[in-house]
Amino acid sequence: MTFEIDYLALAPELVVVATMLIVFTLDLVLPRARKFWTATAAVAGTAAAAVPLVILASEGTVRSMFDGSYVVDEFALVLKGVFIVAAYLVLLMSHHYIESDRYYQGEYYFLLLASVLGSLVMASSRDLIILFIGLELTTGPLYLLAGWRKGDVKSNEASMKYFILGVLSTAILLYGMSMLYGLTGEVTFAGLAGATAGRGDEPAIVVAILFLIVGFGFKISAVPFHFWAPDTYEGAPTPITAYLSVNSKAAGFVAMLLVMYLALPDVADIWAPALWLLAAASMTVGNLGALRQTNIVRLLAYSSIAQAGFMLVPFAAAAVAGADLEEAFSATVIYLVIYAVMNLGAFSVVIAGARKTRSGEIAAWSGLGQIDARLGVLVIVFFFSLAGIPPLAGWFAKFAMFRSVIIAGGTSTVVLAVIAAVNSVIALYYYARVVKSVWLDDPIGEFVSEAEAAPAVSLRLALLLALGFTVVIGFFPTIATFVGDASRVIAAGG
Amino acid sequence: MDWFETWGLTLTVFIPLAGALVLGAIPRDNENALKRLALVISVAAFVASLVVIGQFDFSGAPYNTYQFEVNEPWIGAINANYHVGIDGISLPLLVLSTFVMVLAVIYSWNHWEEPKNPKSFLILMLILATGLNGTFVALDLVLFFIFFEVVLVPMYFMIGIWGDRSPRKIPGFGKEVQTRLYASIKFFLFTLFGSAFMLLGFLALYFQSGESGVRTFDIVELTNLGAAGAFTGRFAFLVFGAMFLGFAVKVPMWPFHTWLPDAHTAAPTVGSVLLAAIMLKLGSYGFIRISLPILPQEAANWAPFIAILAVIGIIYGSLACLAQTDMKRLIAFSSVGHMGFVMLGIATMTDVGINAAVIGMVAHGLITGLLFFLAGSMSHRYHTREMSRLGGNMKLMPVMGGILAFTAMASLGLPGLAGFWGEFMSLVGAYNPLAGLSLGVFRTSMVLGAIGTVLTAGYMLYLLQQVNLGEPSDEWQGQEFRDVDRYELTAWVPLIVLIVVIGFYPRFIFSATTDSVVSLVDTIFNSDTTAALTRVASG
Amino acid sequence: MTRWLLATEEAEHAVEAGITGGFWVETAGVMLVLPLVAFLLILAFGKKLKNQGAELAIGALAVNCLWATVLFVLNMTDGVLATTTFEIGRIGSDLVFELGWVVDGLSIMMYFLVSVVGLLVFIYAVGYMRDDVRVAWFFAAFSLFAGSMLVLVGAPNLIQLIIGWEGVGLASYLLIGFYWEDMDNVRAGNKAFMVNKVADVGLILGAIILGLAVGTFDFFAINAAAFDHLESLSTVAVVGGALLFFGAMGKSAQFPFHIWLPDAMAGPTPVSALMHAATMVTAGVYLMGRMFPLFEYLASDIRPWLVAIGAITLFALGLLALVANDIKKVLAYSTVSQLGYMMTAVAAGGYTAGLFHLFTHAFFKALLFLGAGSVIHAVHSNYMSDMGGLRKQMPTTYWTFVAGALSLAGILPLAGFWSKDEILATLGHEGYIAVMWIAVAGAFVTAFYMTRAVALTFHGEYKGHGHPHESPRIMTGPLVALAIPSIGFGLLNIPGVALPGLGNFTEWLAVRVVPMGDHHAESIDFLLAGSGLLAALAGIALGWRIWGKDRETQVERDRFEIPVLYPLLRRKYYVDDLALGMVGATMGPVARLVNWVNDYVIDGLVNGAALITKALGSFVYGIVDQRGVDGIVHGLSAGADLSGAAVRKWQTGRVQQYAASFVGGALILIVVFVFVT
Amino acid sequence: MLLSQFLILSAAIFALGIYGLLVRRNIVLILLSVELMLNAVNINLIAFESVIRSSDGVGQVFAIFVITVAAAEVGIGLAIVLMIFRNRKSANVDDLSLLRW
Amino acid sequence: MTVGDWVSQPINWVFLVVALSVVLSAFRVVTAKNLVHAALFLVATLGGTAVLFLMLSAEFVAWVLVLVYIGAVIVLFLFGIMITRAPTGRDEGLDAERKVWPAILSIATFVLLAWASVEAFGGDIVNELGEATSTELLAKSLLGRFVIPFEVVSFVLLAALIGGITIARRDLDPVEEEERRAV
Repeated sequence: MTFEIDYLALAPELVVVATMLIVFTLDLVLPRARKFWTATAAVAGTAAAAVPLVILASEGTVRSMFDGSYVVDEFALVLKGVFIVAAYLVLLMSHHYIESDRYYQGEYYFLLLASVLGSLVMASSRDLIILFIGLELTTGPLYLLAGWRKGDVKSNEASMKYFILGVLSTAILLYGMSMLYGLTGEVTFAGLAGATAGRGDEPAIVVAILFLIVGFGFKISAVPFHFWAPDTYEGAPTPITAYLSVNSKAAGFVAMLLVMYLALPDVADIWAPALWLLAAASMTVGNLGALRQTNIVRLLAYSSIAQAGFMLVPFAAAAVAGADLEEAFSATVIYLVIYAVMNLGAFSVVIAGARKTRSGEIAAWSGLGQIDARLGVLVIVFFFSLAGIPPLAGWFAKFAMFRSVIIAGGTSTVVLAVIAAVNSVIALYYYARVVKSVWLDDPIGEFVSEAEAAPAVSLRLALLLALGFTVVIGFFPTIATFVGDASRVIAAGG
Repeated sequence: MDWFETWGLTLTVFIPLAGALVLGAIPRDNENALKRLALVISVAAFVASLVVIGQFDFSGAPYNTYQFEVNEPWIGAINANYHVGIDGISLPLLVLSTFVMVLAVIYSWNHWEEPKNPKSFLILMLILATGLNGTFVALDLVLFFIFFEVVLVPMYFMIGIWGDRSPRKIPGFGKEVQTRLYASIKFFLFTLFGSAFMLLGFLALYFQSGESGVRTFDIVELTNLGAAGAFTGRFAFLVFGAMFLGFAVKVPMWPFHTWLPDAHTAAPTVGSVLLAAIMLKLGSYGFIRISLPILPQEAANWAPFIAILAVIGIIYGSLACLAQTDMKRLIAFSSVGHMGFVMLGIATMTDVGINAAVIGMVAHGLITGLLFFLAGSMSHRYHTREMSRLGGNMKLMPVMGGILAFTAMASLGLPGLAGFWGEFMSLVGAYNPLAGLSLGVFRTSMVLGAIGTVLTAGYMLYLLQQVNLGEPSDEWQGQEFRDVDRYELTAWVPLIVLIVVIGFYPRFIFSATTDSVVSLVDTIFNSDTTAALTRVASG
Repeated sequence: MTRWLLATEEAEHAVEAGITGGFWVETAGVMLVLPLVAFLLILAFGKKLKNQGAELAIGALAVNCLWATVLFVLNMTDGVLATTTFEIGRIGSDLVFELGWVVDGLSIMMYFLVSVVGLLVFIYAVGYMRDDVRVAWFFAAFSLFAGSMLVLVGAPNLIQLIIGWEGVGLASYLLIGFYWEDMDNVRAGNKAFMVNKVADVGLILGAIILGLAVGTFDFFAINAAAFDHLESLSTVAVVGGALLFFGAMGKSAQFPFHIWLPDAMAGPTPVSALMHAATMVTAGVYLMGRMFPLFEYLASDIRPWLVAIGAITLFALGLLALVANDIKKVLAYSTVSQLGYMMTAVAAGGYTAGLFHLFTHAFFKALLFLGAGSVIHAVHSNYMSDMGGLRKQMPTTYWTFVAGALSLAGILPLAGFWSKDEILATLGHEGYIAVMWIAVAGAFVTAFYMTRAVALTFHGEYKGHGHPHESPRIMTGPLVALAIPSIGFGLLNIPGVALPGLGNFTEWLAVRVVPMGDHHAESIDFLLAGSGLLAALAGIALGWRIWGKDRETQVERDRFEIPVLYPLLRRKYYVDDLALGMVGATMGPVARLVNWVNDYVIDGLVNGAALITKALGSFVYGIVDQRGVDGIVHGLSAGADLSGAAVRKWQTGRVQQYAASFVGGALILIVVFVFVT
Repeated sequence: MLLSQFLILSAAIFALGIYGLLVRRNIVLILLSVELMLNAVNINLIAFESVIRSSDGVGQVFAIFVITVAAAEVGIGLAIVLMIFRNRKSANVDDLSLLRW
Repeated sequence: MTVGDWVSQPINWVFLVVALSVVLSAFRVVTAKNLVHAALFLVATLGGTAVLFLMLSAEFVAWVLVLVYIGAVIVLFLFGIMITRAPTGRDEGLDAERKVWPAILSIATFVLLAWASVEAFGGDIVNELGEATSTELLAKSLLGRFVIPFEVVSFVLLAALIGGITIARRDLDPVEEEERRAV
């Protein structure tokens, strides 16, 4: 049979590819002094990739290729949008960061874009193989990027840990996939959905599914597969940490949701409780772990573990309660979107603050607010948003999460809801601790002078965008809900 | 001006927020401009609320109807609307809030705790104002929740930045912590803990409301459903419990009160004034506006429990007061007792009781607010709040001493002053609670509550004796103390006047509240005073 | 008899029409407001005025006197009965709060009393307080005192009564603690306030119960309900009545609430005069009179108890006056015991008797206090051991004081005799024979200690320092003015005798909406009257025998001892175990036990209670609150912290341990799901 | 031939891979272990394919992809090893535990 | 299919031999005390696997395995080992001291997986040496249905390549760079 390729549907990916090649060639031709053009190109390219997205979104038809193994529906578009925007912010963050130290800019952006490409592909994949390849492309470059600060042993260690656990998880994931294939003879989600129906009692199926969950659990750094996260986050270059905590986490989520929701809907009684446990464990462990952290990046690492837990909650709850998964779906996506924005904001603040304090230690940030009020306010906005304090975007994420849980109903979900509630209080404690040292404590160390610590234009832009999103969504969550609703349109393909 | 019908409340709520933004644009060092502008803004909000009174239709309030209602779609997906409106119950509280805010601005004119920075302080105050006003007019659970939460952040910073910098040994904690830091985070966590569960409760209601039509967060619709008995059984129990946590922490009811003394003691004067005068009311208001109407049957089940907690609060708070050495802390604990009376009134679920609660809230707002003003000004002059070191204040600052004495009398519920009605009427309510509620519990609580008034008198006299009377201790000898200055006077006199007016003419409040309350009680608990009054007293 | 029926008709008509009696009645409310206005004005401008605001206070009361007298006369000629109220708030349609004023026999009597006595005391005070501290404040508080009392007696309903009631309490607190630089005075003030507050609990609860039972707090309504035995009321009448009486005990210093009264002497003497005569202490009796129908028709079962308390008060506490050296204390205890008389009477059913005694007592007690004040003013000491032989230096004071003393002792034909006789008669008629004889004994005691007081103060040689001389006119004037009613007012209510065309006190007092249905003698019971008089004379004779004759210094003579009795008396507060104590002399152990009880229980009532509460307070706060409730919170947070530490421990940084828990986690998951679920 | 015999074999190799991954200290050796695990996966896929015989040889295609990715990962891994070695003069994982709680 | 039948098929004996060698060499891979040996044992394992593939009529994959792995990857490994100057002789320090838990874990894994597989596919028969899957078919599906992953995986390799180089190369200090420019 023949497969015709729908180039418009692939346009975003193609744009990114093109950008990669441009960046790469630029890097070859440009002298070191001019290398920053590569950054500009990367940023521009990413922005450009958004255009076809908008076009596709505007016509809103579901495009399906290769008998449904590659689908561009609203869900895919929304997620691609998230990936693109997040990537855009990360690039903005990276710009100055990478430039200031003599890293390999061209390669850096090339790899970053490769990872983005992977996530884009994955969002459309309706087939285990494409999913797997996409996932690999998403994470592969990151192993290297995590170690980008070559001279810094911490960075090396970060990448090494990430890599080893990464490949381990990949192996397990693959084993699970192979089992699935063997059991069903199918790799497309549609096919799997049909073939797995009602086979929830076979041990092999259980093993396969749980192996998949383990694989994804690593990507979203869910407890107990989270150990790499704090170390890697701390060691990796901060923009990469941001990228890890947002894009690759989101990618993991997308993969997991796709597989569970499209490929294994009828065996939910296996994966639902597993997700339930993962969610509860991640929230609790993540938050408790964050309580005592003294390094702000590390704190954010743990917080992102906890946040992953929160994100899992709706899906787990709904599935456990056997309720309509659509609500959960949109809730999770809403959470994902909001989380992406505010977390990136938080990391941008961390970068800016670190420039000012020359340290990632929370203690060193004491009294920052009194020296640089603007930065201080940003700290308040993003960290309280993460804590879910209205009227900052974060509240709606939590709100949507609780909402879908309650709607799911059932005892186990109520329990989960209570766990989540208690955790959100614990979370406030450590987020507030950062705000506290920034505003409530008196300055101890002296700060870098205004002039040289002034955040680069690109970073300012990133901060501005994140701030805008965080506040506006906070007041008019309809924007977020729109995304959530759009993401409900998800085609099984096939 | 019928445009005001639609815009009135929105203005009242958001003028301060807008003002805060404007203030942000003014340079930090231009203090006068900042203060003037802040004053103008708060006055504007106050005026707006006065106009609301002016156009408010006092002629009877049918059950569950609101005036100045605005209902615009807000978050379509979850069917949450920007629904604001006002009725006799919320009207006094709204005005109280805007009113006290003005006084607070006036007072802070020349009272800046360290580290000064008036700009941030005023901005926070204005944001706070928006949160407070908003909570009183919100008719949509989500909206209510937002405003309810928004209040936290400014107060957190007020306490945390301008709060008491002295270190304090916390029992159960290893090292000493700075009072303000400890208090602020404690306040924050407590309230958030409560409201997290409150939110769960709201969502559960939302979900359940889907059973009978479209899911909604609208308080009005939910109230109708509640009256129609849509929420009952274990569901109602859980939901009420969840919301109870949220509100009880805010009130605060025993045993969720422990954040209060710390917060009050640590907070800067204006902070504790706003905290006591308005913020505590959010909780009790929540009970009246949300818990009771939406879950009437369940409320009836919880009522005795609430009453018991309330009475414990009354006795407990008063006893705790007797043990205090810190003037401000004493006043803080007195709040626990007074709010106990409010909650007792609510628990009776009679129109008498609920009216008592509302007037009690207003009175407590005025009186305790004034007390905190005084405490602030004194520690401003004496640089201590230790009552053992104070004394003979009457000699050093006659006017301030006099005002303190007056306020103390008002606070101990002297008939003829505002404080009396809340206490007295909640006792009245407790004697004949809603038909079907355990008379035993409520009458016992009535007696205990009455005994509580004695204790209240006890610690208030103790306060006066310690602070006002006797000879000034030697350390103050020969020092010049500036008696009440004109900013303080402008801030306090209105309060004093109101306290007296309400004391002799409670109709000032009742004329607004009673219709709404009665219609509420009649419809939901289908009981009315005649029943309550003529029911054979011995039950 | 016919009179009150007429009154009742008038009443109904009055209540419907709202008002009768023309201008003076319609505007009677002025009396309630004026002093309060004066209070505010003096607070505001007092210091600037020539007499520190005294003129305002006096002016206000003078106007009141006008009104009160007119009303009094109107009431004598043809009963005036009206109520004027206006709403201050309502809950729904049923529960209405009103303020206003009542004009009927009882209230008019009180208006008159408060205004006249008040006025005289005020005038006197101008002299007494000259060149004292805070004069303006004194008169302000004084006006508040009188004003609150008027609000109280004018109250048409329990709410306003409570307002006035607490107002009086507040004013007394302010005035007792007038010299607040001295902590003892402050404590005295606190004590008075707290004791009253405790009693007020009774009043408030009683008010609530009765009010809710009837559906309104209106006196007329409640009494009417009592009159026609409204079912919902009759079920609670006893409880409500008891609670009200509990409240009355506080204000009227009935045993064991008397403890605040002697300390209340800490205030300036005029305060004591007012407090003991017209305002404050009479409030309790007034309340009993106001609610008389309740006790008459519904709550009569509890009467014996009330009478008993009254009896204890009148006799046992009267004895205390014997051992007091402070002249004001002597008078204070005599007041307590006289209040005992009144309570006993009202409780026993002697509406007229009790209130008539209140009426007369007000005058001569005020007179006595002012006289004492003038003496103290002269010798700068409260102690009789610093006085003596003053009758030459201060004749006016002396004679007026004697008049008051005789009247108090109940000597024919002074006012005191008639009112006390009426009480004895009532007691006899209502069948409280034992109590009646106690009352007679009380008369003896009264006469005895008054004689002692007079003798020690005015006879013998002067034992103090300096050269005392008569007080200025402004002080003696009121004395004279008060002497007249103290002597003459008995005539207003001679049993069976009616003033031509005016009737008598009984009838004036009976002008109420609801018939009082009390008994009062139509003729003098000469036996009883005689025995009372005899007891009094005996008291005087004995007293004179001991202190009167003018030989060596009286100091030694004051060593006069009655074996068992006096030692007990000297331990002032323990009077209430007097009777037991006498037995105790014969059977020691019992006595000691009882003494112990009194030592730690009765006295504990206030001082102890305060301490205990305080201790309790520090317990609740220190242990329960800070450790317990808060401790839990801290515990939780600490727990979270620890587990947080645990989580961190797990993060060893060794990648292979991570991998291990990675695989381990996976396996556990699988095992759980394959084999468990 | 039974399908399960291949599966058991692959399970064994997979398990051995895990063992190696957990015990080995030298990063290169850890990489070798990972290769074992991936190889196990391949055996699975091929074995299944030989039973399923899907229309377009999905199993084998999958296997090919796995092999490719494995190769790529080896490249990445070795690069990291080199980098670490350059900084630390050692390729032992135990020496790398700066980052912890 | 009983044990008897199974034994009676000669192919199974072949399998047994190959499988044992594979497992054994795999075991040595994770236990060998010598880095180079370990690498070589991996070669053995993979070779055995290739044979199995052939038995499973997957010729193409088998050859891919041989070429890619034995041809390239192993060489890569050996280079790695050499560059990191790891001792090529015996080295006791290669393993962690604690082997118990890893052993337990891996055995558990084995048992679990084996059990699950047998549960699922107990009786399924592999038709021995059926005609090999034609390379053409694979090519078609690789460039047809699976063209997207095929393209994407090339990026994985490219990224690995570029990134690998960047990470692994020794950074030049500015001076050297100047020289480099000059040249």
